[in-house]
This record gives sequence, structure tokens and C-alpha cells, in this order.
Amino acid sequence: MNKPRPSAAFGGADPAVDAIKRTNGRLDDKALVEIFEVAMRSRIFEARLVRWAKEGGIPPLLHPGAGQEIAQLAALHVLRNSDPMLYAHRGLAYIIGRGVPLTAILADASGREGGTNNGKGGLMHTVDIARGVYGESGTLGGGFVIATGMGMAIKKQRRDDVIVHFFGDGTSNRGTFHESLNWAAVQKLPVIFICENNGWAVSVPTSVSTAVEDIASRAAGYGIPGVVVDGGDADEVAEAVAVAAERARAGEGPTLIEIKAVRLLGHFATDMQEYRADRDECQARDPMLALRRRLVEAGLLTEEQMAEMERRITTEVEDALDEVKAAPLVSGELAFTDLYS
Amino acid sequence: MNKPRPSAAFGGADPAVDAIKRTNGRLDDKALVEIFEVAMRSRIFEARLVRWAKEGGIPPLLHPGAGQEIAQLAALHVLRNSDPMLYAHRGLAYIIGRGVPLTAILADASGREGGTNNGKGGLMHTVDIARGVYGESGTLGGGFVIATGMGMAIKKQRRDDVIVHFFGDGTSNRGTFHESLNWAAVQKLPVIFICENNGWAVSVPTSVSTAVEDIASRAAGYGIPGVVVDGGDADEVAEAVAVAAERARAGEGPTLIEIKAVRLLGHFATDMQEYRADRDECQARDPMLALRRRLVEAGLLTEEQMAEMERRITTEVEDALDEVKAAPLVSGELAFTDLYS
Amino acid sequence: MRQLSYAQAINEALVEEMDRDENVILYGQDVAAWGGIFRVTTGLLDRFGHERVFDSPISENVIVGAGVGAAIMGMRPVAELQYADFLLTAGDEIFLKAGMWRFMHGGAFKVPLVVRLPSGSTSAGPEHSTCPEAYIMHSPGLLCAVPSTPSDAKGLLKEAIRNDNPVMYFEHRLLYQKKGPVPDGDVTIPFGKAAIRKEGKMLTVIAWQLMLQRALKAAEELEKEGISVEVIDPRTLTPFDWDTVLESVKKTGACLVIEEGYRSLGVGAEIGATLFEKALPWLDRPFRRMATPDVPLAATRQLVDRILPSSDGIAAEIRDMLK
Amino acid sequence: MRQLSYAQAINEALVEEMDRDENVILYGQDVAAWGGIFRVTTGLLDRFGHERVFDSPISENVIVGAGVGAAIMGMRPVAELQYADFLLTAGDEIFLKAGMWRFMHGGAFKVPLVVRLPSGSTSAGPEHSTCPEAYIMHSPGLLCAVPSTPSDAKGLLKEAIRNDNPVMYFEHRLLYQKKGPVPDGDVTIPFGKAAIRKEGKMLTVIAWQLMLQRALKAAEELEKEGISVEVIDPRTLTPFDWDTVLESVKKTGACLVIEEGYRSLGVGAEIGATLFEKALPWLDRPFRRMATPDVPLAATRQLVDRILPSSDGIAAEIRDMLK
Ligand SMILES: Cc1ncc(C[n+]2csc(CCOP(=O)(O)OP(=O)(O)O)c2C)c(N)n1
Ligand SMILES: Cc1ncc(C[n+]2csc(CCOP(=O)(O)OP(=O)(O)O)c2C)c(N)n1
Ligand SMILES: [Mg+2]
Ligand SMILES: [Mg+2]
Repeated sequence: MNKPRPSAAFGGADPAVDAIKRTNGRLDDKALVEIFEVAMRSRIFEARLVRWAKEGGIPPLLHPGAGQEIAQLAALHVLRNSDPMLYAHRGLAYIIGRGVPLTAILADASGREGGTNNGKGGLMHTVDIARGVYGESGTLGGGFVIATGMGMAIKKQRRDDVIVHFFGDGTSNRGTFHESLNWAAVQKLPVIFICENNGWAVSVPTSVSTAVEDIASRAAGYGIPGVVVDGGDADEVAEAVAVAAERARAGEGPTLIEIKAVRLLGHFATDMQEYRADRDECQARDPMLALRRRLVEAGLLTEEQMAEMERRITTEVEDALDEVKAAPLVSGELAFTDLYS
Repeated sequence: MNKPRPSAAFGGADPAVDAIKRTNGRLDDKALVEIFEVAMRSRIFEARLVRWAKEGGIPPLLHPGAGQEIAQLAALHVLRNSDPMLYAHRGLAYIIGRGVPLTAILADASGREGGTNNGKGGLMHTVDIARGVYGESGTLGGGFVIATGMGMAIKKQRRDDVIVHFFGDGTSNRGTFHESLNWAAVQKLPVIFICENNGWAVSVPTSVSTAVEDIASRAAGYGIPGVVVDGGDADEVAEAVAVAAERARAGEGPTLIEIKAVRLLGHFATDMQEYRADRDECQARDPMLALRRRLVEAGLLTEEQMAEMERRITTEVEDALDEVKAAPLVSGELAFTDLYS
Repeated sequence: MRQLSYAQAINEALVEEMDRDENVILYGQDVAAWGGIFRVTTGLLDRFGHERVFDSPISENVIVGAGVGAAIMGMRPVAELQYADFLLTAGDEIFLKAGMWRFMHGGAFKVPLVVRLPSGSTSAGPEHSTCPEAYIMHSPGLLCAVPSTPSDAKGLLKEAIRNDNPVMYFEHRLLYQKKGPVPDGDVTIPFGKAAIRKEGKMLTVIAWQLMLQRALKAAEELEKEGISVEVIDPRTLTPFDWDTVLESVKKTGACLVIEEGYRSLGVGAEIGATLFEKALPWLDRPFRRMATPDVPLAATRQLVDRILPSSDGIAAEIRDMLK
Repeated sequence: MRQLSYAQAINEALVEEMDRDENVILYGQDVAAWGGIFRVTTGLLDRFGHERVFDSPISENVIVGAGVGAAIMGMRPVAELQYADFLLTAGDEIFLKAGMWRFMHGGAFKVPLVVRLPSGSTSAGPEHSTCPEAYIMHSPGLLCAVPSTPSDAKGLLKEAIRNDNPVMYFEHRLLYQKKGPVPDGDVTIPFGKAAIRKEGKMLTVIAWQLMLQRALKAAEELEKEGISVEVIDPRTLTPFDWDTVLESVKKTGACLVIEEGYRSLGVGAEIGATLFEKALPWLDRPFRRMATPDVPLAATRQLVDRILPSSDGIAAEIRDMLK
């Protein structure tokens, strides 16, 4: 495991970066197994959703997170469930990791009763305050400003929660990134900005749209730590987030963490990816494979146990799907509710 | 004279910064005298305008540039008049430096015939394409995106002009700064972004609003040179701009230059600056005083000659004012023109 | 009754609400140390401290967007944009975030945010002069207040702060110094209740803020000529008090809307269309609007005066309508 | 005549205009390498190369703003925002920069910019579903095209690109695959000329894009019942062809506007108010509007279907109006 390396822009001079170096937050065995299992649930569930979309059961507006689950879950693992999260569109591990029931997600996706957003937001806007799931902005970059304001509230309320906001590399080119990081930094707000850099924004490679290789180097413009971590390494991610959370809870302000990630599938469910040449190479970098190997080598799970886990989760997913398919569609009358309070 | 120092964020590693160090662009004697004279014209003219505003002759929407003229003019001095400029609201040296007649500015300010914008934009939006004066955005930060698009056009047209865009430190916190610098950098557009950091945005000190001391450090987030220069040192400013222009004309892309500036007067003409404690200290840092001393010491101008220059300019200003006061007000019918073409 | 200026009334509303509820915070450019560029928030920093009254960067997106974020976490932010025109620089945050975050997430949150928007044609040029309330009235999820008197400025702002929905509160710069009676004590003004500023029989005029002043002046003038005009101030545009307007129009049979915003799809368009839908049997005369005639507001007084309705122009229009 | 889909027609317009004028450039997210997420710009990169067809970052402010900058320097940029809703994320650039830069600087520049805005209610949620053309129609300095057929999509886009003013060009996502006849050759369609899609005597319906399809279907149905409806497609909203609408209404005496945008201050408001101003003597019946009833568009089909006018709903409304 590599230590999370501070972004080049910071050199070794910034004390905040030293703080990151000082911590040592390896995930314990139990955590690794847990992350693996939730990642598997997310992967299987998502694949089933993609299939459902291709069958026409739900709209294809699903953005598979395959390849990015391990890092997402490692990040969440070192936070509290009470730490409010604004997630990105990339996959469902964020919300599955927080414990939102699969049936609720399926109900949101298919406009059936039992969902979390009364048919308003569909799959993209699952919400579950008790689990710290605060939703998603449909316009990319809309989350930065809201996360900043949530951090402002936490600080005024003298709570020790931290806000975690996930977003993509492409999204970091919205102006709201700049305004928010500056203000969060100047006010020392408890926000962790986590950029998942998977090298793509739909069909546009990051190198075409973005002037720097490391999004984390942008932290220099706000005087905050900018940390690059390997999305294939759960420990590295966890450690960086743990340090950022400690810093945030101590009133020292936000951190920008960049996860070098891999997008295994298309931008959305039915994307054929004609524009993409790196697909095979990417499959080999699937963090699930690495973690799988590691768990086996460490004797934490046998191949047998994993196969059993897969069967169990598949059944769980199919059961959830059956349950939701049997639920009634939400009423069109809901078009008129939830706007004003 | 200090060499322009590259922003801390760049360390010594970036080749673009080395390029800046290699150049040596001292202003010659003639240039210094020229800059001094235009600065004096601007200072006297502006003071007269402020007086006119206080007398009620024009609206007080004038933002005096006193203290910032030398740097503005040094920057323009190493550019061509054909290099399109988008200026900031801070003072009139930009447009006086480009040779826009005082009468035209006065006519714009007072809504009289003979102005440049047909009574539409008033003092804030003087325009003079032949002199490369492309105007100003009323919403701060609106200039970044336009400058970027102008650079895009220049590049597509394979012209060797460079776009120069002046803006304040406060303005660098708009999201458009981020979007524009990223895109200009990724497309290697010929744009020079010049931030005049005078420590204030109206009544808000930069330290309250901005997470970094050096705006130029933000260049690190776009992989472009970020250079800090002393606004009291014309040579330093000129050199940095000359290097940036060379870089831009060579197709190597934009540069972010930060001028450490001093705002001697209020935000606008009638601002009493109750919020401000640093006024006396700032007067001592007036770059006009330093240049004055330097010119005398170098034997380029005597005190006598300067006094004579001041008298001549004062007359020039009063004559212009008399001429414009005698001009008819623009017709209200102009409310309906210039919208569509 | 006490006489306060419109600006003082706003200030008093802020003080009272901040005293009452510690979740109310106030921020924006120059609102703290300097008390606002129009000096509306003077004294608030001293009274409530930097934790609750603070200056912001020139970052309109996050000014509004952070307000939404803070609101969903239980605060009651009052954010200021320095000029109402700038709401367009925070379009996503106002229209899609403040307006829709609650709906999109199935009502999981409340968004008790107030955005203060100083508006009005001060000859400060196309980007510092407009009354952009029609953009808000077109957009679901947002409430919209347009106070015309010091008393309304106070009462509507107090209501806006207590309201659980996002409120766009337009304060007119040319009214800041205008004085008027303001009742003592904790008086709020409900949203969606228009005020009949002058009763009359022959024609209904609808106007607010600066145009209301001018309309009232015209109406007084006309009264002397025996022309009896009813003048209605809607006070809030969303919700809009259709009942009061319909009742008045059924009585007078004619309606003129006077507004400072752009004419096409200005507020008057909604009023005209709605009357045409609901009151055709009572309408004797064609509807009319006076407004900014679909051109930006220039920085030069003559150009602005040429296009904005004056009280003389309003009187002439009414005479012509009733001819 | 050749049959092309609406998407193909847009593509053809782009090819022809880029062939004709090398100052035309095309950019936006995913428009180049992938040919657009709705595959409207396929083949353009191959034909014109990276200099003229390029992908942009997710930076809506600079997508539009750079278009203004490039336009004032003599280019003719065609920028795409991926969803029309996102025009609000570039509010300053669209409304204040594209709309006003020329005016504010006394006509020193032209701003020949086209912004392509895919709109329409695809159940993609509140921020990916709207038809926000009313914001544009309210705003001076911007032209606004809303093509409903493949032939119009082509002809209006060609005109938009040649026009020296900024044009907001709304292309409806639910029409992309719809086919229709498109004439060969260099045919442009002038702005401000409505098309009468069906002649009729008893009532004037005004609709465009998806709602036009539904209105025409309803009108055909009603024809069989002996109800003769005239259907007008305005084609552009700014400029708006009042002559054609007024003439029709004077003939029919009744008007129904059907639109996909929000009802309050939707386009129908301007039409209703204007008719009330100019055609009162000819109007026998109250005006009506069908529109999205001032709520956002949810991500769930049932909720969208509940609120959007259907062809059956339109037919029922017309029957009711003529009762
Ligand atoms: C403001 C805005 N612009 C564009 C889009 C359309 N869009 C949705 S996802 C996406 C790509 C996002 O890229 P990135 O942030 O890198 O996330 P990834 O999809 O790679 O996880 C785009 C362009 C949007 N939703 N909002
Ligand atoms: C988008 C926007 N926000 C706010 C303003 C109001 N405003 C005009 S000048 C100014 C301060 C600008 O500060 P800075 O950029 O540092 O320039 P300086 O005035 O110091 O030269 C402000 C807040 C504006 N014009 N546009
Ligand atoms: Mg990505
Ligand atoms: Mg400043």
C-alpha cells in the first residue's frame, strides 16, 4: 500500500499535508470483508438494473459505478452514517453502502410505491436523511454549493458532523467547484470534497477537457490539502478520508481528495462506448479483482465463500426485484405534492 | 527591481516559469516617461470626474483607479494597440492608455453626444475597436468567458493578437474564472489574465473572501504560469506581461499575472471608506510617488517639468470638460437602437 | 404611527427576526462590516457578531447555493445579491436548486431561504437596473415578494424569513429612502394578500414598488378630473391574489398593469391572460400594459426616462383607455 | 420530397452551413468524438476536423460566454448545452452577455451566436425535462426558434446561423426521430413567420413542437365531429408573428394555447394578454391555456403524463371551450 501522496502542488511544506502523513488508518480485516460484500451487492444489483433498463422496465438513466465501488465504500467506511452525504450519479454503492434498502432504490427507479422520493427524482435522487443520504444535484456541480452551505450550517450549529460530497473529474470544471472550495476553505467548513477521476466525462477524455492531470492540484488555489489516492487501494482511500474527517471535525476546514478511478462500463446503461479504446485494459484494473485476490491470500474469504456470497446476494436482489415489481406504480397525483411546504 | 516571482505553487519546476525568468524586458527611458505622463493624465482626469460626480454632474458610478495606473499602463505598454483588451471597472487608465479621447469618455459618462456607446453603457462600457478597447462586463467575472472566446477566435483565425483581460482580486472568486482559465489552458488560447489584487472588494478585505494570499497560486490548477508582480514596479509588470504575450503569440497558451496593487481611494466616487483603516499607510505606497522619484533621480524629468506637465494636463482636462458640457445630451430615442443588428 | 424609511424597515425586520430565531443568519457582499452598499444592514454585525452576519466573496453561485444547503440543515439564511440582476448569475442555484431541491427529493427537506434582491432602474446600466421578478414568477417552487411601502417591506420580510419556502424578496433601490408609517411590534404580512391602495370605479390599475408610486400620483391627478381609478398593489407575485384583482376588474371592467420589468412575458402578461380567461364577461375595454418595452435599461438617464412609465404618461394612458 | 428525421435535418443544416462559411464552428459536451449524446452531430468531426468541431469541458458558463467572445471577433459559433434546462446554469452568459453585450457597447459588435438547446419532457427529472423558452422570450436581445418539423429544424437552423443576432435554438428531444419531408438545396426559413399547420374556422390553437403533434392529432379527431380547428405553429417566439395569430383569431373568435413549459408566464400568457389588448372586439369566448401546471417535471412517467396535455385532453378541452 502506498501512502496517500499529497498533490504535487503542495510540496511537503503544508502542515495540513504533514497531518495526513502522520495518520495511519489501515482498514481492519472485518472492514475489508464488509466493503467487499457491499461492493459485490452493488455490482450485482447494478448489473440487474442495467438489464432491467435494457428490457425496458426502467429508463436507461442509470450510470453504472462498476469499478468505483471499492473506493466509494472505503471512503464511507471511515465516516459516520450521520455524516451527511451528497453523492454523485456514478453508481449506487454510495447509497447501498449507507444501508438504503434495495427495494427502496428499485421503487425509486421504477416509479413504484415504497421509494424514497415519491416518484419525483427517480433513481438519481434517492434520499434518506436518517442514513445521511442528502441527495444529488441533477445539474453537475450543483452539489458543491449545497455541500458548502451544509458545512456552514454544521459549523454554526457546533455539531461535529462532516459533509462528504462525491463528484466526477468532469464536474470539477464547473465554476461552482471554484466558488465552493474557496468559500469552504476561507470559512474552514467541515466538508470533504471527493473527486472520482475515472478519466472520462461521458465520451470526453479528461485530458481533452481538463488542463491538469491531478484534479487535487487545484487545492493549491484554496490553500487546502489536495490528496491523490489510488482507487484500487481501499486502505489508501480510507486513510485519506479519515485524515480529512479528523481535520474537518477539528475545525480546520475542507480537504480535496482525488481518487484515481476506473469506469468499467458505459456512461449510462445502454451506452455502447464506440468512442472508447481503453475498455479491455480497464477491465484488468478492476479493484474488485484486486480486493478479491487480497482477501483470498489473507485467508479472509475462500473462493467458495465468495461464490456463496454471490449466490446469496443474487437471490436478495431477485427477491427485492420481485417484491418491487409487485408493488403498485405511484399515483400520477404525486405530480402536485412536495413542492412547497 | 525584483524579478517577477513565479507563484509559490509552481516551485521552479515548470518550464513556462523558466521562460519568464529568461526574459529581460526593462522599460526604456522613453517608455517610463510616457507611462508617467499617461498615469498623470488619468489621475487628474479621474479626480476631476470624481469632483463632477460629487457636484451631481454625473452619476457616482465611477471607481477611481488611483494607485493602480502605473501597473495598468506598464502592462499595456508592452502589448500592441491591436491586442484586444477587456478592462476592469477600476479606473480609466486602461482606456486613456489606449488613446481613447478624454472627450469621448466624458461624453459616455455624462450621456452626451460624442461618446463611444450611444448612451447605452455610460462610463463603465467605453468601447473603441480601432484601439482594441472591447469593453467591460457589468457583472464581475463576465469578462473571463468572453476573453476566452475571443482567444478562441484569434486562434482559429491564426492571428497573432493576444487578448488581455484585467480583473480584480475579488472577481477571481467568481466561478467563471475557473471555467475560463481551465478552458483557455487546455486549448492553449492566447489570453493574458491580469489580476489586480488591491486587497479589497468594495469593503471586504481579500483575506476575508479569499482562501489564498496569492491569486496567482490558482494557476497551478490549470497548469499555466502564475506570476506575482509588484504593482509599484513598472519594469516588473512590463516584463511579466511581455513574457506572457510572447508565450501566447507562440501558441503556448494563457498566463495568469497577479499585480500586487494599492487602492488609494474609495470603491466608488462618493465612498467615505468608513470600513477602512489602512488609508494613510496606502498613500505612502502610491506608485506614482515612486516613479516620480525615480524619474527625477534618473534625470529624466525635473520637478519643474512635472509641474508643467500637470498644468498642461489640467488644462487639457478642463478644455475637454468644457467641450463636452457644451455638447447636447444624447437623445432618449437611443433607448431603442443597438439591440439587434 | 412611527415613520420609518423603507431601508430602516428592512433593517428592523432583520433585527427582530434575528433576535427571535438564532437560526437566522445574514450574509452577502459587504453586508457585515460596511452594512451593505445601500446601507440597509448597518448595525447588524455589531449586534449579532461575525457568526451570524458575515461578508461573502464575489461568488453568487455559492451565495445562493450555500443558502439552500444551510436551509436544508435547519438554518434560516438571508442572503443578499448586491443587485437583483445578478440572480441570473446564480440561475442554477435559484431556479433549479432553491426552487426544486425539495420537490426532487420528495419533500425530504424544507428550504427556508430568503434571497434579498435590490432592484430598480437607477440608470446604472443594463446589468444593474432591472426588475427581474417575472423570471421568478414563471418558476415553480419559489415565492416572490415585491414590497412597496416601509410597512410592507418590514412585514413581508418577517413573513419571508418565517416561511418554510424559498422567497425571492425584491427591495426597490429607489424606495430605500422613502418614509412611511410602520406599526410597532411583531407584525407580519401574509403572502398572497393584495392591498387596495386606492379605491375607484372606472378602471383597475395594478402596480407595485416604483410604478405604484407613479400610478398613485396619476390616480390622484385623475381623481380631480373625475376619473376614478382603483389601484391594487399585489405585494407578492407568487402567490398572487387573483381574488382581489378579479373582484376589482368585475367592478371596473378595465385593467391596466404598470410594471418596471420587460414587457413581453412581464408580470402583466400573466394578469392579462388570466383576466381574459376568467373575467371576459365583465371586460368592457381592451387590456393594456405599460412596461419597459423589451429593451435593456441604458446607463443614461434620458434613455431610461424615455422608456419607463412616468406618472404623467400613466395619467395620459388612462385617459386614453377611458375615452 | 426526401424524408429526413428531425435529427438528420439538424445535422444537414450544420453540414451545409459549415461548408458554406468557415467561420462556423461547433462545440459542446460530447458533440465531436461521439457526435452528441443524442447523436445529432455525428460525422461532423470527421468532415470538419478538430479545429471546427470540438468537445468542451462541463463548463456551461464558458460554453456560452466563449461563444459570445468568439462571435464578437467574427466567428459564428454554434454551441450546444446538453439539456435546455442548463441554460439557467449559464444565466449571466445567456441573458446578460449574449443578450446585452452589443446594446451595452452601443452596437460596436454583432453577436452571431447560436446556442442549441435540446428540450422536452423525457421523464428525466426536474432538471433534465423542461421547455424553458419563456425565459428567453422575456429577455431582450435574444432570438428564439422552436422548430416543430424536420424541414423547419433545418431551415430555421440555417437562418439562425446566418443571423447576426444571438439565437436560442430549442430542439425537442422527443422529435429527434420523427421523419418528415425536407426540401433539397439551400432553403432557409425566415424568423417571425408562423405556419398555419391546419386551417379551421371555429377556434385557433397555437402550439409548437411536441404539443403541436398532439394538437394536430386532436384537431383531426375533432374534424370528424364537425369541429373545425385552426392550428398555428409560431416557429419562432422572438420575433413572434402576431399578424398571423391575430388574423386567425379574428376569424375564429377563440384561442387556445398549448405548451409544454410552465403555465404562469409561459408563452401563452403573452399570447393571451396580447389578444386581450388587440383583439377584444373579435373574441367570443374566454381564452384558455394548457401547460405544465407550475410544478417541476418529475422523473416518473405517470407524474409527467398526469400534467402534460395529451391529444385526448386537448380534444376534450376544445370541445368544452366550444360548448
Ligand atoms: C451542468 C451539467 N452539464 C452537463 C450534464 C450532463 N452530464 C451528466 S453526467 C456527465 C459527465 C460527468 O463526468 P464526470 O463528472 O467525470 O463524472 P463521471 O460520469 O465520469 O462519473 C455529463 C456531461 C449535467 N448533468 N449537468
Ligand atoms: C457578479 C457581480 N457581483 C457583484 C458586483 C458588485 N461589485 C462591483 S465592483 C465589486 C468589487 C470588486 O472587487 P475586485 O474584483 O477586487 O475589484 P476592485 O474593485 O478591488 O478593483 C463588487 C462586489 C458585480 N458588479 N458583479
Ligand atoms: Mg469522470
Ligand atoms: Mg480588489
